[in-house]
Amino acid sequence: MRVNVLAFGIARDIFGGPSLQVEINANTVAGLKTSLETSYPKLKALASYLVAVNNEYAADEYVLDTRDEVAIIPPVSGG
Amino acid sequence: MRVNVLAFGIARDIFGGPSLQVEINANTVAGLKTSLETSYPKLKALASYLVAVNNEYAADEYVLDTRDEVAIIPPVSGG
Amino acid sequence: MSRALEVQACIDWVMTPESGGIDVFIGTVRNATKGKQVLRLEFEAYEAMALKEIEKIVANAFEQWPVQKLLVHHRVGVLAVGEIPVIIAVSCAHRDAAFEACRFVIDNLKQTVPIWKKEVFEDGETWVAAHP
Amino acid sequence: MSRALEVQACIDWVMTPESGGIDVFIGTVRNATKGKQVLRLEFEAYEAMALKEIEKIVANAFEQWPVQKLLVHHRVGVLAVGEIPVIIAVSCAHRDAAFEACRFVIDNLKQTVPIWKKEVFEDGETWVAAHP
Repeated sequence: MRVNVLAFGIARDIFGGPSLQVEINANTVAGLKTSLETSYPKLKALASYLVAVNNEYAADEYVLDTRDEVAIIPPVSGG
Repeated sequence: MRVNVLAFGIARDIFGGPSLQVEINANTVAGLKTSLETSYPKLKALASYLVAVNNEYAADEYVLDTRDEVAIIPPVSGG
Repeated sequence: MSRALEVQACIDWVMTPESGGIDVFIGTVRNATKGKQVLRLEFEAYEAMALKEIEKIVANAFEQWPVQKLLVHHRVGVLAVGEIPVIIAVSCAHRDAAFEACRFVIDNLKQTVPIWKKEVFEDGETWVAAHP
Repeated sequence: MSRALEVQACIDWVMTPESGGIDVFIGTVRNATKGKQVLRLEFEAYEAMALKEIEKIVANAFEQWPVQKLLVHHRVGVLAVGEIPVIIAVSCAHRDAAFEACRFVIDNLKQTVPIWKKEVFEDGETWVAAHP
Protein backbone atom coordinates (compact mmCIF):
# COMPACT_ATOMS: atom_id res chain seq x y z
CA MET A 1 0.00 0.00 0.00
CA ARG A 2 1.09 3.54 -0.74
CA VAL A 3 0.67 6.19 1.97
CA ASN A 4 1.11 9.94 1.78
CA VAL A 5 2.87 11.21 4.89
CA LEU A 6 3.10 14.78 6.19
CA ALA A 7 6.29 15.77 8.00
CA PHE A 8 6.94 18.54 10.54
CA GLY A 9 9.88 19.91 12.45
CA ILE A 10 12.97 17.77 12.29
CA ALA A 11 11.06 15.05 10.39
CA ARG A 12 10.68 17.50 7.51
CA ASP A 13 14.45 18.00 7.53
CA ILE A 14 15.07 14.24 7.62
CA PHE A 15 12.68 13.54 4.73
CA GLY A 16 13.89 16.58 2.81
CA GLY A 17 10.37 18.02 2.41
CA PRO A 18 6.95 18.59 3.99
CA SER A 19 5.45 15.33 2.64
CA LEU A 20 6.42 12.09 0.99
CA GLN A 21 4.92 8.96 -0.55
CA VAL A 22 5.83 5.74 1.24
CA GLU A 23 5.33 2.18 0.06
CA ILE A 24 4.49 0.03 3.08
CA ASN A 25 4.32 -3.75 3.46
CA ALA A 26 2.16 -4.05 6.59
CA ASN A 27 -0.77 -1.55 6.46
CA THR A 28 -0.44 -0.48 10.08
CA VAL A 29 1.26 2.39 11.84
CA ALA A 30 3.97 -0.08 12.88
CA GLY A 31 4.42 -1.10 9.23
CA LEU A 32 4.73 2.55 8.21
CA LYS A 33 7.36 3.16 10.88
CA THR A 34 9.41 0.15 9.74
CA SER A 35 9.37 1.35 6.11
CA LEU A 36 10.32 4.90 7.10
CA GLU A 37 13.09 3.85 9.46
CA THR A 38 14.60 1.64 6.74
CA SER A 39 14.68 4.51 4.26
CA TYR A 40 15.48 7.24 6.81
CA PRO A 41 17.61 5.71 9.61
CA LYS A 42 18.01 9.17 11.21
CA LEU A 43 14.42 8.76 12.49
CA LYS A 44 15.74 6.19 14.97
CA ALA A 45 18.11 8.76 16.46
CA LEU A 46 15.19 10.95 17.59
CA ALA A 47 14.23 11.02 21.27
CA SER A 48 10.90 9.56 20.08
CA TYR A 49 8.34 10.14 17.37
CA LEU A 50 4.65 9.45 16.98
CA VAL A 51 2.28 8.98 14.10
CA ALA A 52 -0.95 10.93 13.81
CA VAL A 53 -3.84 9.73 11.68
CA ASN A 54 -6.59 12.21 10.81
CA ASN A 55 -5.29 14.63 13.46
CA GLU A 56 -5.23 12.07 16.28
CA TYR A 57 -2.27 10.23 17.74
CA ALA A 58 -2.43 6.60 16.54
CA ALA A 59 -1.05 3.44 18.17
CA ASP A 60 1.20 0.94 16.37
CA GLU A 61 -1.72 -1.44 15.72
CA TYR A 62 -3.80 1.20 13.93
CA VAL A 63 -4.77 0.01 10.43
CA LEU A 64 -4.14 2.64 7.79
CA ASP A 65 -6.43 3.51 4.92
CA THR A 66 -5.14 5.16 1.73
CA ARG A 67 -7.47 8.15 2.37
CA ASP A 68 -6.11 8.79 5.89
CA GLU A 69 -4.18 11.96 6.60
CA VAL A 70 -1.00 10.59 8.10
CA ALA A 71 1.64 12.73 9.82
CA ILE A 72 4.96 12.10 11.51
CA ILE A 73 5.16 13.91 14.86
CA PRO A 74 8.69 14.29 16.22
CA PRO A 75 9.06 15.40 19.88
CA VAL A 76 6.91 18.49 20.30
CA SER A 77 8.41 21.65 21.79
CA GLY A 78 5.77 24.35 21.80
CA GLY A 79 5.26 26.94 24.47
CA MET B 1 1.74 53.09 81.60
CA ARG B 2 -0.15 54.93 78.89
CA VAL B 3 0.10 53.62 75.30
CA ASN B 4 -1.12 55.15 72.06
CA VAL B 5 -2.67 52.47 69.83
CA LEU B 6 -3.45 52.65 66.11
CA ALA B 7 -6.50 50.77 64.89
CA PHE B 8 -7.38 49.43 61.45
CA GLY B 9 -10.28 47.64 59.79
CA ILE B 10 -12.84 46.32 62.21
CA ALA B 11 -10.67 47.37 65.18
CA ARG B 12 -11.18 50.98 64.13
CA ASP B 13 -14.95 50.38 64.20
CA ILE B 14 -14.75 48.71 67.63
CA PHE B 15 -12.67 51.52 69.15
CA GLY B 16 -14.73 54.18 67.37
CA GLY B 17 -11.69 55.83 65.80
CA PRO B 18 -8.28 55.35 64.16
CA SER B 19 -6.32 55.59 67.44
CA LEU B 20 -6.80 55.62 71.17
CA GLN B 21 -4.90 56.09 74.44
CA VAL B 22 -4.89 53.04 76.70
CA GLU B 23 -3.84 52.83 80.32
CA ILE B 24 -2.17 49.44 80.88
CA ASN B 25 -1.16 47.65 84.09
CA ALA B 26 1.42 45.19 82.75
CA ASN B 27 3.70 46.88 80.21
CA THR B 28 3.67 43.97 77.73
CA VAL B 29 1.65 43.15 74.63
CA ALA B 30 -0.32 40.70 76.79
CA GLY B 31 -1.04 43.49 79.28
CA LEU B 32 -2.23 45.75 76.49
CA LYS B 33 -4.55 43.05 75.18
CA THR B 34 -6.04 42.51 78.63
CA SER B 35 -6.76 46.21 79.07
CA LEU B 36 -8.26 46.53 75.60
CA GLU B 37 -10.43 43.43 75.92
CA THR B 38 -11.78 44.71 79.23
CA SER B 39 -12.80 48.04 77.71
CA TYR B 40 -13.80 46.63 74.30
CA PRO B 41 -15.16 43.09 74.76
CA LYS B 42 -16.05 42.91 71.05
CA LEU B 43 -12.32 42.34 70.41
CA LYS B 44 -12.74 38.85 71.86
CA ALA B 45 -15.38 38.03 69.24
CA LEU B 46 -12.85 38.47 66.41
CA ALA B 47 -11.46 35.38 64.67
CA SER B 48 -8.08 36.57 66.03
CA TYR B 49 -6.08 39.75 66.31
CA LEU B 50 -2.40 40.58 66.59
CA VAL B 51 -0.41 43.49 67.92
CA ALA B 52 2.29 45.16 65.84
CA VAL B 53 5.04 47.20 67.43
CA ASN B 54 7.08 49.51 65.21
CA ASN B 55 5.68 47.81 62.10
CA GLU B 56 6.53 44.26 63.21
CA TYR B 57 4.23 41.63 64.67
CA ALA B 58 4.99 41.33 68.39
CA ALA B 59 4.52 38.35 70.73
CA ASP B 60 2.62 38.54 74.04
CA GLU B 61 5.86 38.79 76.02
CA TYR B 62 7.08 41.85 74.13
CA VAL B 63 7.80 44.73 76.53
CA LEU B 64 6.29 48.01 75.39
CA ASP B 65 7.94 51.40 75.51
CA THR B 66 5.94 54.64 75.53
CA ARG B 67 7.67 55.70 72.28
CA ASP B 68 6.68 52.51 70.40
CA GLU B 69 4.25 52.71 67.48
CA VAL B 70 1.64 50.15 68.52
CA ALA B 71 -1.12 48.91 66.25
CA ILE B 72 -4.01 46.46 66.56
CA ILE B 73 -4.10 44.12 63.55
CA PRO B 74 -7.43 42.33 63.12
CA PRO B 75 -7.55 39.38 60.67
CA VAL B 76 -6.04 40.64 57.40
CA SER B 77 -7.95 40.21 54.14
CA GLY B 78 -5.93 41.77 51.34
CA GLY B 79 -5.65 40.45 47.79
CA MET C 1 -1.13 52.47 45.75
CA SER C 2 -4.45 53.72 44.45
CA ARG C 3 -4.36 54.40 40.72
CA ALA C 4 -5.74 51.78 38.29
CA LEU C 5 -3.29 48.94 37.83
CA GLU C 6 -2.00 48.49 34.30
CA VAL C 7 -1.34 44.82 33.67
CA GLN C 8 0.69 45.39 30.51
CA ALA C 9 3.02 47.82 32.28
CA CYS C 10 3.58 45.25 35.05
CA ILE C 11 4.49 42.56 32.56
CA ASP C 12 6.80 44.88 30.64
CA TRP C 13 8.52 45.70 33.90
CA VAL C 14 9.25 42.09 34.90
CA MET C 15 10.22 40.82 31.45
CA THR C 16 13.95 40.53 30.85
CA PRO C 17 15.92 39.05 27.91
CA GLU C 18 16.74 36.11 30.21
CA SER C 19 13.06 35.42 30.96
CA GLY C 20 11.46 32.27 29.64
CA GLY C 21 8.27 32.28 31.67
CA ILE C 22 6.21 34.95 33.39
CA ASP C 23 3.36 34.17 35.72
CA VAL C 24 0.90 36.90 36.58
CA PHE C 25 -1.81 36.75 39.20
CA ILE C 26 -4.58 39.29 38.97
CA GLY C 27 -7.11 39.62 41.76
CA THR C 28 -10.42 41.09 40.66
CA VAL C 29 -13.45 42.30 42.56
CA ARG C 30 -16.18 39.68 42.31
CA ASN C 31 -19.85 40.65 42.06
CA ALA C 32 -20.95 38.23 44.79
CA THR C 33 -19.86 36.48 48.00
CA LYS C 34 -21.72 33.35 49.07
CA GLY C 35 -24.53 34.24 46.71
CA LYS C 36 -24.92 37.80 48.01
CA GLN C 37 -24.45 40.69 45.61
CA VAL C 38 -21.38 42.84 46.31
CA LEU C 39 -21.72 46.52 45.40
CA ARG C 40 -18.09 47.48 45.98
CA LEU C 41 -15.04 46.72 48.12
CA GLU C 42 -13.23 49.13 50.39
CA PHE C 43 -9.58 48.41 51.05
CA GLU C 44 -7.58 49.89 53.89
CA ALA C 45 -3.89 49.32 54.69
CA TYR C 46 -1.46 50.01 57.50
CA GLU C 47 0.77 51.28 54.77
CA ALA C 48 4.26 51.43 56.33
CA MET C 49 3.89 47.97 57.81
CA ALA C 50 2.22 46.54 54.69
CA LEU C 51 5.17 47.62 52.56
CA LYS C 52 7.58 46.02 55.03
CA GLU C 53 5.63 42.75 55.10
CA ILE C 54 5.43 42.66 51.30
CA GLU C 55 9.19 43.22 51.12
CA LYS C 56 9.75 40.26 53.44
CA ILE C 57 7.61 38.00 51.28
CA VAL C 58 9.40 39.14 48.14
CA ALA C 59 12.84 38.57 49.72
CA ASN C 60 11.69 35.13 50.81
CA ALA C 61 10.56 34.31 47.25
CA PHE C 62 13.93 35.40 45.84
CA GLU C 63 15.63 33.08 48.35
CA GLN C 64 13.50 30.07 47.44
CA TRP C 65 13.30 30.34 43.64
CA PRO C 66 15.55 31.64 40.83
CA VAL C 67 13.35 34.68 40.27
CA GLN C 68 14.50 37.38 37.86
CA LYS C 69 12.02 40.13 38.64
CA LEU C 70 9.00 40.24 40.89
CA LEU C 71 6.38 42.92 41.23
CA VAL C 72 3.55 43.35 43.73
CA HIS C 73 0.95 46.09 43.46
CA HIS C 74 -1.99 46.44 45.81
CA ARG C 75 -4.57 49.20 45.69
CA VAL C 76 -6.40 50.75 48.61
CA GLY C 77 -9.65 52.70 48.68
CA VAL C 78 -12.97 51.98 47.00
CA LEU C 79 -12.99 49.45 44.15
CA ALA C 80 -15.93 48.52 41.93
CA VAL C 81 -16.78 45.05 40.57
CA GLY C 82 -14.24 44.10 37.87
CA GLU C 83 -11.52 46.38 39.19
CA ILE C 84 -8.11 44.99 40.12
CA PRO C 85 -7.01 45.29 43.77
CA VAL C 86 -3.83 43.24 43.34
CA ILE C 87 -1.34 42.21 40.66
CA ILE C 88 1.67 39.98 41.19
CA ALA C 89 4.03 39.34 38.28
CA VAL C 90 7.08 37.06 38.38
CA SER C 91 9.66 36.41 35.68
CA CYS C 92 12.01 33.41 35.68
CA ALA C 93 14.10 31.49 33.19
CA HIS C 94 11.70 28.54 33.53
CA ARG C 95 7.99 28.35 34.23
CA ASP C 96 7.88 26.13 37.32
CA ALA C 97 9.67 28.71 39.45
CA ALA C 98 7.44 31.49 38.10
CA PHE C 99 4.22 29.65 39.02
CA GLU C 100 5.48 28.62 42.45
CA ALA C 101 6.90 32.00 43.43
CA CYS C 102 3.77 33.83 42.25
CA ARG C 103 1.49 31.59 44.24
CA PHE C 104 3.75 31.83 47.28
CA VAL C 105 3.54 35.63 47.17
CA ILE C 106 -0.25 35.88 46.90
CA ASP C 107 -0.80 33.14 49.52
CA ASN C 108 1.47 34.89 52.00
CA LEU C 109 0.19 38.35 51.16
CA LYS C 110 -3.29 37.21 52.15
CA GLN C 111 -1.99 35.82 55.44
CA THR C 112 0.40 38.41 56.81
CA VAL C 113 0.14 41.78 55.07
CA PRO C 114 -1.93 44.30 57.07
CA ILE C 115 -4.53 45.13 54.45
CA TRP C 116 -8.25 44.88 55.14
CA LYS C 117 -11.19 44.49 52.81
CA LYS C 118 -14.74 45.54 53.53
CA GLU C 119 -17.50 44.08 51.37
CA VAL C 120 -20.38 46.46 50.84
CA PHE C 121 -23.78 44.90 50.15
CA GLU C 122 -27.17 46.53 49.53
CA ASP C 123 -28.19 45.91 53.12
CA GLY C 124 -24.94 46.26 55.04
CA GLU C 125 -21.22 45.74 55.06
CA THR C 126 -18.69 43.22 56.44
CA TRP C 127 -14.98 43.27 57.19
CA VAL C 128 -13.85 40.09 55.43
CA ALA C 129 -12.42 37.35 57.72
CA ALA C 130 -12.92 39.43 60.86
CA HIS C 131 -15.22 36.96 62.59
CA PRO C 132 -15.00 33.17 62.85
CA MET D 1 -1.84 32.49 15.25
CA SER D 2 0.96 34.82 14.20
CA ARG D 3 0.23 38.43 15.13
CA ALA D 4 1.74 39.91 18.29
CA LEU D 5 -0.09 38.76 21.40
CA GLU D 6 -1.74 41.48 23.45
CA VAL D 7 -1.70 40.51 27.09
CA GLN D 8 -4.21 43.14 28.16
CA ALA D 9 -6.72 41.99 25.56
CA CYS D 10 -6.36 38.40 26.78
CA ILE D 11 -7.02 39.42 30.37
CA ASP D 12 -10.00 41.57 29.38
CA TRP D 13 -11.40 38.59 27.52
CA VAL D 14 -11.22 36.15 30.44
CA MET D 15 -12.37 38.57 33.15
CA THR D 16 -16.02 38.24 34.16
CA PRO D 17 -18.01 39.88 36.98
CA GLU D 18 -17.88 36.51 38.76
CA SER D 19 -14.07 36.34 38.57
CA GLY D 20 -12.04 36.64 41.75
CA GLY D 21 -8.68 35.45 40.47
CA ILE D 22 -7.01 35.37 37.08
CA ASP D 23 -3.77 33.56 36.43
CA VAL D 24 -1.85 34.35 33.28
CA PHE D 25 1.17 32.49 31.98
CA ILE D 26 3.29 34.25 29.40
CA GLY D 27 6.05 32.39 27.60
CA THR D 28 8.81 34.64 26.32
CA VAL D 29 11.76 34.02 24.02
CA ARG D 30 14.91 33.80 26.14
CA ASN D 31 18.23 35.15 24.90
CA ALA D 32 20.18 31.99 25.77
CA THR D 33 19.92 28.20 26.16
CA LYS D 34 22.51 26.39 28.25
CA GLY D 35 24.73 29.46 28.10
CA LYS D 36 24.54 29.73 24.30
CA GLN D 37 23.16 32.93 22.77
CA VAL D 38 19.86 32.49 20.93
CA LEU D 39 19.30 34.80 17.95
CA ARG D 40 15.66 33.88 17.35
CA LEU D 41 13.14 31.05 17.54
CA GLU D 42 11.19 29.57 14.66
CA PHE D 43 7.89 27.92 15.53
CA GLU D 44 6.01 25.55 13.29
CA ALA D 45 2.67 23.84 13.94
CA TYR D 46 0.56 21.08 12.44
CA GLU D 47 -2.25 23.56 12.77
CA ALA D 48 -5.43 21.52 12.44
CA MET D 49 -4.17 18.90 14.87
CA ALA D 50 -2.66 21.50 17.22
CA LEU D 51 -6.04 23.23 17.55
CA LYS D 52 -7.71 19.88 18.26
CA GLU D 53 -5.16 18.97 20.93
CA ILE D 54 -5.45 22.39 22.56
CA GLU D 55 -9.22 22.00 22.64
CA LYS D 56 -8.84 18.65 24.40
CA ILE D 57 -6.60 20.16 27.05
CA VAL D 58 -8.99 23.06 27.59
CA ALA D 59 -12.00 20.72 27.89
CA ASN D 60 -10.01 18.65 30.37
CA ALA D 61 -9.23 21.76 32.45
CA PHE D 62 -12.92 22.76 32.50
CA GLU D 63 -13.75 19.25 33.78
CA GLN D 64 -11.18 19.36 36.57
CA TRP D 65 -11.55 22.92 37.89
CA PRO D 66 -14.38 25.48 38.21
CA VAL D 67 -12.96 27.61 35.40
CA GLN D 68 -14.96 30.59 34.14
CA LYS D 69 -13.02 31.46 30.99
CA LEU D 70 -9.81 30.08 29.57
CA LEU D 71 -7.80 31.38 26.67
CA VAL D 72 -4.80 29.87 24.87
CA HIS D 73 -2.86 31.70 22.18
CA HIS D 74 0.24 30.33 20.49
CA ARG D 75 2.15 32.04 17.73
CA VAL D 76 4.00 30.38 14.86
CA GLY D 77 6.76 31.73 12.65
CA VAL D 78 9.89 33.65 13.54
CA LEU D 79 10.07 35.26 17.00
CA ALA D 80 12.81 37.49 18.37
CA VAL D 81 14.14 37.55 21.94
CA GLY D 82 11.54 39.09 24.26
CA GLU D 83 8.60 38.23 22.02
CA ILE D 84 5.70 36.14 23.33
CA PRO D 85 5.06 32.76 21.72
CA VAL D 86 2.36 31.69 24.15
CA ILE D 87 -0.22 33.18 26.51
CA ILE D 88 -2.61 31.24 28.71
CA ALA D 89 -5.15 33.12 30.81
CA VAL D 90 -7.63 31.52 33.22
CA SER D 91 -10.36 33.17 35.28
CA CYS D 92 -12.01 31.53 38.28
CA ALA D 93 -13.97 32.61 41.33
CA HIS D 94 -10.98 31.65 43.51
CA ARG D 95 -7.26 31.72 42.91
CA ASP D 96 -6.28 28.10 43.59
CA ALA D 97 -8.25 26.80 40.63
CA ALA D 98 -6.85 29.55 38.39
CA PHE D 99 -3.24 28.67 39.24
CA GLU D 100 -3.77 24.94 38.89
CA ALA D 101 -5.72 25.06 35.64
CA CYS D 102 -3.22 27.48 34.08
CA ARG D 103 -0.27 25.28 34.96
CA PHE D 104 -2.12 22.18 33.76
CA VAL D 105 -2.71 23.78 30.37
CA ILE D 106 0.87 24.91 29.75
CA ASP D 107 2.33 21.62 31.03
CA ASN D 108 0.09 19.59 28.74
CA LEU D 109 0.50 21.94 25.81
CA LYS D 110 4.25 21.33 25.97
CA GLN D 111 3.71 17.56 26.01
CA THR D 112 1.06 16.83 23.43
CA VAL D 113 0.37 19.74 21.08
CA PRO D 114 2.12 19.37 17.71
CA ILE D 115 4.12 22.58 17.70
CA TRP D 116 7.87 22.63 17.17
CA LYS D 117 10.48 25.17 18.09
CA LYS D 118 13.83 25.65 16.37
CA GLU D 119 16.50 27.61 18.23
CA VAL D 120 18.73 29.59 15.91
CA PHE D 121 22.27 30.31 17.17
CA GLU D 122 25.12 32.20 15.55
CA ASP D 123 26.73 28.94 14.44
CA GLY D 124 23.77 26.68 13.74
CA GLU D 125 20.27 25.68 14.71
CA THR D 126 18.53 22.95 16.73
CA TRP D 127 15.01 21.55 16.87
CA VAL D 128 14.33 21.64 20.60
CA ALA D 129 13.82 18.23 22.29
CA ALA D 130 14.30 16.32 19.02
CA HIS D 131 17.26 14.29 20.22
CA PRO D 132 17.87 12.56 23.57
